[in-house]
Amino acid sequence: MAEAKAKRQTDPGMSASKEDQKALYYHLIRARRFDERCRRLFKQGRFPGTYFSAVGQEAAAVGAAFGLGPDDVIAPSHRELGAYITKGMPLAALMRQLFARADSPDKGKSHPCHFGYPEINLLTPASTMTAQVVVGTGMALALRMQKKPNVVLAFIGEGGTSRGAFHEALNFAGIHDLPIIYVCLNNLWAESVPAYRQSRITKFSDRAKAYGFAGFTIDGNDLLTVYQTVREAIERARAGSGPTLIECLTYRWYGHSEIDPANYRSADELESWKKRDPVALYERHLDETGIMSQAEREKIITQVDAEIEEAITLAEASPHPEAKEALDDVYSFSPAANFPARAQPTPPGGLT
Amino acid sequence: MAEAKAKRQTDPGMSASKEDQKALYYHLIRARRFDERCRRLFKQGRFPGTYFSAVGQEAAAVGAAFGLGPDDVIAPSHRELGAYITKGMPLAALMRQLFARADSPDKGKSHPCHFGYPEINLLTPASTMTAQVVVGTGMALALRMQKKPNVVLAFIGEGGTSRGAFHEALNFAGIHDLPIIYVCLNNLWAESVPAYRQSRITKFSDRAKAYGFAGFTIDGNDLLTVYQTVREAIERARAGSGPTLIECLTYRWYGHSEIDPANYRSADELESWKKRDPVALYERHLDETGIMSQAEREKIITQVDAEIEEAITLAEASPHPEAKEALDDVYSFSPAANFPARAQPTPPGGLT
Amino acid sequence: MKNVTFLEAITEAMAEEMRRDQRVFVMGEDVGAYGGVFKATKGLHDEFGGERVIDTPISEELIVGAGVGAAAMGMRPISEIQFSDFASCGFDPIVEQAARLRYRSGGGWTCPMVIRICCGGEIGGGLYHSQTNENWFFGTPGLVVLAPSTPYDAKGLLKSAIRGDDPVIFLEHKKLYRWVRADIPEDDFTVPMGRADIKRPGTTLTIIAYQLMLHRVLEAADILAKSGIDAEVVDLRSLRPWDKETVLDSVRKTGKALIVHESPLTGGVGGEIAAVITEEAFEYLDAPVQRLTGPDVPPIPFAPAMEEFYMPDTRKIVAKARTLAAY
Amino acid sequence: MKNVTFLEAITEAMAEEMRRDQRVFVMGEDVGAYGGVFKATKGLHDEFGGERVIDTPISEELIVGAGVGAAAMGMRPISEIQFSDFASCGFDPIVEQAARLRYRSGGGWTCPMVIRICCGGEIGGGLYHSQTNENWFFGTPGLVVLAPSTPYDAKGLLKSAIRGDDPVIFLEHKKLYRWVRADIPEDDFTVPMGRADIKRPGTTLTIIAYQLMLHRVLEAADILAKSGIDAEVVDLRSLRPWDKETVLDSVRKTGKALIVHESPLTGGVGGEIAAVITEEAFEYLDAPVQRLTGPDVPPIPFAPAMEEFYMPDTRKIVAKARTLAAY
Ligand SMILES: Cc1ncc(C[n+]2csc(CCOP(=O)(O)OP(=O)(O)O)c2C)c(N)n1
Ligand SMILES: Cc1ncc(C[n+]2csc(CCOP(=O)(O)OP(=O)(O)O)c2C)c(N)n1
Ligand SMILES: [Mg+2]
Ligand SMILES: [Mg+2]
Repeated sequence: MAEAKAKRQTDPGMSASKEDQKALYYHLIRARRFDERCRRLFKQGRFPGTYFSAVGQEAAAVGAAFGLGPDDVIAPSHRELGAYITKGMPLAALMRQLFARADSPDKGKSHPCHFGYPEINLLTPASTMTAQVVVGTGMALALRMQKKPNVVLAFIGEGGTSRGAFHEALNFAGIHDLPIIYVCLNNLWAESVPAYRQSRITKFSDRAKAYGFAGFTIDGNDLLTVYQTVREAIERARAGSGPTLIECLTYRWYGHSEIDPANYRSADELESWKKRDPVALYERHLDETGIMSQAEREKIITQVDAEIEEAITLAEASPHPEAKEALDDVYSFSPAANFPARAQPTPPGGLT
Repeated sequence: MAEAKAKRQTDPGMSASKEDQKALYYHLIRARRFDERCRRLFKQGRFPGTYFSAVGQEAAAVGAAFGLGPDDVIAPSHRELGAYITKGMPLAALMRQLFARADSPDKGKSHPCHFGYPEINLLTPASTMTAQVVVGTGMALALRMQKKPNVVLAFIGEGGTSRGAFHEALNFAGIHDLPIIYVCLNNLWAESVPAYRQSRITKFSDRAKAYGFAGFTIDGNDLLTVYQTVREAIERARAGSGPTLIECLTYRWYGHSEIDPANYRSADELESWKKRDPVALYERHLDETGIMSQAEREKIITQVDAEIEEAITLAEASPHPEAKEALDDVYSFSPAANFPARAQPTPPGGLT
Repeated sequence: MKNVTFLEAITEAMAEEMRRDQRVFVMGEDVGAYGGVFKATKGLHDEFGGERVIDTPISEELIVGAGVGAAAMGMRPISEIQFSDFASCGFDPIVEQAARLRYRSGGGWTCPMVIRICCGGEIGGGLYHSQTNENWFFGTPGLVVLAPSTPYDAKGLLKSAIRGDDPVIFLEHKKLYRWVRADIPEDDFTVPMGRADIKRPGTTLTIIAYQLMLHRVLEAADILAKSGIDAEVVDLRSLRPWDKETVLDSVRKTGKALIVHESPLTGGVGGEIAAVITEEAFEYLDAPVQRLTGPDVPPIPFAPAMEEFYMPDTRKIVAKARTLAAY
Repeated sequence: MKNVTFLEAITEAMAEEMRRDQRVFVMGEDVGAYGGVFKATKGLHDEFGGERVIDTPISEELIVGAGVGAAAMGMRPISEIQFSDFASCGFDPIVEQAARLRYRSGGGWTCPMVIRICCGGEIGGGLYHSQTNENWFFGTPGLVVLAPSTPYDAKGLLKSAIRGDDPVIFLEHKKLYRWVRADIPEDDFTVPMGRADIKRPGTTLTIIAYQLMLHRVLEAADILAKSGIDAEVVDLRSLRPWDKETVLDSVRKTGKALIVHESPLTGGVGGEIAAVITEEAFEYLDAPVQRLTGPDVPPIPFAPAMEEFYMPDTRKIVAKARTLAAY
C-alpha cells in the first residue's frame, strides 16, 4: 500500500487562527493520550469487552470535529475518539461507558467502543458498519426540514463504504442537497482486509462521482488540512450547496482491536506511517511557526493527563448497573402496564 | 427530461453482418409484436395478475442479448422481454407463465412478469429490484471459478441502481474483474418517480466510476449501437478485462404496468420518444442500406404473428397446476420424509 | 359518522396528523404526487408539498434508516415500504437501528417513527407481492407491531402510532384497502396500541385473528352460529405487545382456542399465542389450542388454484372450528 | 478418535469438503489469510488459495447474494456472516433469494449453499456481538436451519449441509468455539439434518435445547439428578426442519416439557415447539409446556450483571425444572 499521496491543498493556518491552532493541539494531544491510556487500562483488565484504538488517526478525527458548533451533529462509526471529545463529550462519560457503569451515557447497555452522547448531538451508533451513515443522512434531512443552520458529520471507514447502505444514503443526500459531510477515514485496512480488496478504485473519494457531489482525498494526518477541508465543506453545506465526501488518508497504529496482533501488515508499512505521526507532524508545524513552544505543550500535556486521571477516578467511583436495569429503556412505556384491564367495545358503525 | 443525448458511437453495421442485421430485425419485431399481443391479452382478461410492457425499449433488450451464446447467462430484471426471447426462450414458455400453467417454466408459482428459463441460462428473478444484479454477479463469479469462457448480462432499470445491492455487486465485480456486463435501461421513470429523483447524476453510467471500471451511456433505441457496445463489452469480459456498465437511454411507451395510466408524464415527452421508435428507426436503417426490403419485413411479420398465435394456442391448451402443487419444490427433500423414526444415539467420545 | 374504506381511513389518519403536527412527514417510493401505488398517500403531496411528502429512490434501507435519523432529531417520520416482500431490503434499519436506538443509548435517543408496510395476499400477487411477514418483526423487542382489520382500528391505531414515542411497524393488508368500508366518527379519535378487541362475543370457543383473516373468521362465525357453535372472535389488532389479558380471559371462559393467520404455520405468530395460552390457562383448556394458517411454503404461489389452496378461508375455518368445538 | 474443539470441528468439515469437492468455496469478511475473526477458516487460504477462499468487502448482501448466484451455477458456496447481528444486512438474499429460488422457478434453479453465521452471547459482546436471531430464519420455508452444540454434530451437520441441495443457515455459537471439545472419529462421517438427538435419557421431564443452552441444560440435569429428578435432554440440532417425532416421543413418555433458548421469549423458536407439543400430545401432558429464555429485551446488554441477568443459566434451569417436576 502506498503512503498518503495527497498533498496539502490549502494554505495551512489560512483559516485556523493562532488561538484555534493552539486549541487544536490541546484536542489532538488529548485524543492521543486518552487513547493510549485506554489501551493500557484494557490491557490491565480494568474494563471488560474490547477496545478499538484510534491512535494514528487523531488528526482526521480532531480536525474534522473542530469546525462544529454545539448544534451540529456527529454520526460516528467506531474509530474517531478524537472527534467525540473535541465536540465536547466529557472524558468521564467515555470512561464510564468503557467501564459499563450505570451512569454511562448508554447506562452500560451498548458496546464499549460505540460511543454516543445526545447532550452534544453525538449519535449513539450501532456496531453495524455504515448504518450510522444512513441514520446520519436522516438527521441531516431533519435539520433541513427544521430549517436549522446546522450540519451533520458522518464518519465512516474505507471498509464501510462497501456496504449498500453507503450508496443509498449518499445517493439520497445528493438528490436533496442535504447538509452533511461524509468523512471517510481510509486507514488502508478493514480488520485484515486491505483497501485494494475493498474496491478496485484507489481513491475512495471517487465514490462521490456516483452521486453528483464533490469528493476530496486529503492527507488525513495533516491536522490543518483536515480542519480546513472539512470547514469549507461545512460552509458549503450550510449554504445549501449539499454534501461532500472527504477521504482522509491515515493509518491505525495498532490492531483492529486490542486483541488483534495485526500481523497481516508489514513492519515497513507501519514504520512509514509512524514517520508521519499526526501528532509529531503538528508539533513540528507549531515549532516551525512558533505558534506554541515545547514548554507550553508540555504544560498542556500535564493538564490533559490530569484530566484523564480524574476521569478514570470518577468513572471508577460510578456504580455498576443493577442486573434488572436490563429491562429498562426497551419502550417509552412499560409493556406490561400498557395492557388493558379489558378490551374496548367494538366501535360505533360496525365492522365492515 | 431530455431526450437520449448520446450519439451512436460506433460505425453501424461495422460488426453486425448483413445476415445478423436481418436476424436482428426478426428479433426486434418479434419482441414488439409479442409484447403488444400480451398487452391485448391482458386487457381482454385472458390472464390474471399484471403485465409490464417493454414496448419502446426493444432495441436495448434485443441488441444486448443478440451477442450472447447459449452458455452465456442473463440475470433479468422485469422489462427486457426482447432479451429473453432473443436468447431463445420459447414464446410458448413465456405465454405459459403469463397464463400460470402447470408446464410453465415456474410451474405457475412466481409472478407473471418475472421470467426465467434455466434451459437457456436465464435466471428466474425475484421481483426484488436489483437482487438479480447481486445474484448475477455471483453467477459471473461461478463462471470465473469454473474457467468457462462465458459472461453474464445483468439487466437493471435506472431506478434499480439506487438500491444498495447494486453498489455491493458492482464493487465486488470490479475487484475481481468478473465477466459481467451490467445493462441499465434508463427509461427516465421508475413507476412514477423520474430519473432526476433517483439520483443527482444525469448519466447513470457515472455510477461505474465508483467501482473502477468503464461505463458508457448510449442511445438505447439504436439497435446496432446497443448490439455493438454490448458486444465489445462482452469481448472485454471474456478476455478477463472485467465488467462494464452500459446505460441505454430509452423509454417505455405505456404505464409501469397495464393498470398504470402513467399520467405523471407529459404527452410531449411521450410523443418525442415515439418519434424515436426503435423499430421505426431500425426499419429506416434497413431501408437506407437496402439490407432488407419492406416486402421481406412483411413476410417476417406474418411469420412472427403466426408464431405468436401458435404460442397462445399451445399455452391455452396447457393444464392448470393442481392446487396441491403449492406444496412442491420448497426443498430438495420432502420435509416430512426427512424426519427419522428415532433420533440417533449420542456419538462416541461423549459430549464435551 | 362518515363511511370510508380501510384505505381512506389510513390516508385520513396521515393527513390529520400532518395538519396537527408539523413534525410528521412521509417518505417512500411513489408516495408523492402519484399518491402511492395503492393511493394511500393520495392528496398529501398536494396539501403538504414535496418537503413533507418525499418520493425516495428505490432504497428501502434509506427509507427506514433515514427515518430513524430524522426521528432521533425530533421529527415524526412515516416511512412507507411499498410491499412487505421488500421489507427484507430495509431489515437492518428496522430491527437493528429503529428497534434498538432507545435501548442502546440508555434512553438518551428515541425513535418515534411509523413504518407503514403494505402486505397480504388473496389479490393474485404471486410470490413477491403477497407476503405478510409479521413474524419478521413480532420477535423484535423495541418494536411495536400493529395489524388492524377495520377502518376504525386502522385510523385510530395509526394515529396512536404517529403520536407515540416508539418505532411502530404498521401492517396494512392490501386486500382490505378497498374491500372493507365502515362508518367512523367525524371527530378525532385514537385506538390504544396493545389492546385486542372482541369483535364478536361468544361462548363455545375463542377464535383469534387479525387483518384479512379476522373477516374470514367473522364470516365463519356466522355460519357456525347456525349450527349452535357460538364463537367469540378476538381481533388482536396489536401483535407486539399483544393483549394477553383479553385473550386469556376469553379462553378461560370458552375453554377452547383457535388461532388463524395467513402467514405459514411454523414460526408464525400463532405459535407464540398458543404457547402463552397453554402456559397461562392450561387448567381451563378443554382441548389443545389449534392453529389454522398458511402451509409451510413460500407465500404465495401465483396460480389461482394454488393461491386458494394456500389461503385459510371461511370454509377451512368453519371445518377446523367444528372439529375443535366437538373435541 | 481425535480430540477437537467445536471450532476445529467446523474448520475440518470445510477443509475436508473442499478437498472432496472442487465446487465448494468460502467467502466472507476476513476469511482469507487471516482465517476469520474467530479462526474458523484458519488454514483454508493456505491450502486452497484466494480463488476458493475469498475475502470480501464489507457487503453482507453480496456475501449471501453472490453465493446464491454461484450456487445456481453449480458451485457450493459457503458464505460466512461474521456476526449474526449483521445478518440483518444480508437478510433479503437469505429469505427472499436463497430460500425461494427453487420454489419460484418450479425446481428449475436450485440453491445448494451454506450460510455460516456466528452468533450467541455469554462472551461480553454487548448489543451487537451477542445476538442469536435464529427466529429470523426459523419461519422461512425453503431454508434449512441448523444449530449444533457439540463438535461431533457441528462437523457432521456442516458436512451434510455442504453436500445437500438446499440453502442452509448454519448457526455457530461463538461461546462454544473454544469452550467445548470432544473426541470425534478420524474418518469421514455426517450427521443427518432434521434429526434431534437425545443427549441424556431420562424419565421425569423432557428438556429441549440447542447450542450453548444444551450444555447448560446438561449441567442442570446432573444437579437435578441428585434430587431424583431424571431429565431427558433433547438436543434439537436442526431447527428447520425440526424433529417433531423425537420430541413428541419424549414428551409422551415424560408428560412434561421445558424448552430453553437464549433468544428472547416472544416470537422465539420455543413458542412453536410448545404449540406443536400441545397440539399433538395434549392428552399426554401432565403440565403446561414451559419455556425458559432470554427476557424480551434486545439481546444482550453489555454490563456483566445485565448479561448474566439476561442469560438463562444452570441455576435458572434447575429452578424452572424443579417447579415443573413438582407440577
Ligand atoms: C455490517 C457489519 N459487518 C461487519 C462488521 C464487523 N466489523 C467491525 S469493524 C470492521 C472493519 C471496518 O473497517 P473500516 O470501515 O475500514 O474501519 P476501520 O476499522 O478501519 O476504522 C468489520 C468488518 C460490522 N461491525 N458491521
Ligand atoms: C426492492 C424493491 N422495491 C420496490 C419494488 C417495487 N417496484 C417494482 S418496479 C419499480 C420501479 C422500477 O424502476 P426501474 O428500475 O427504473 O425499472 P423500470 O420499471 O423503469 O423498467 C418498483 C419501485 C420492488 N419490486 N423491489
Ligand atoms: Mg479501515
Ligand atoms: Mg426506469
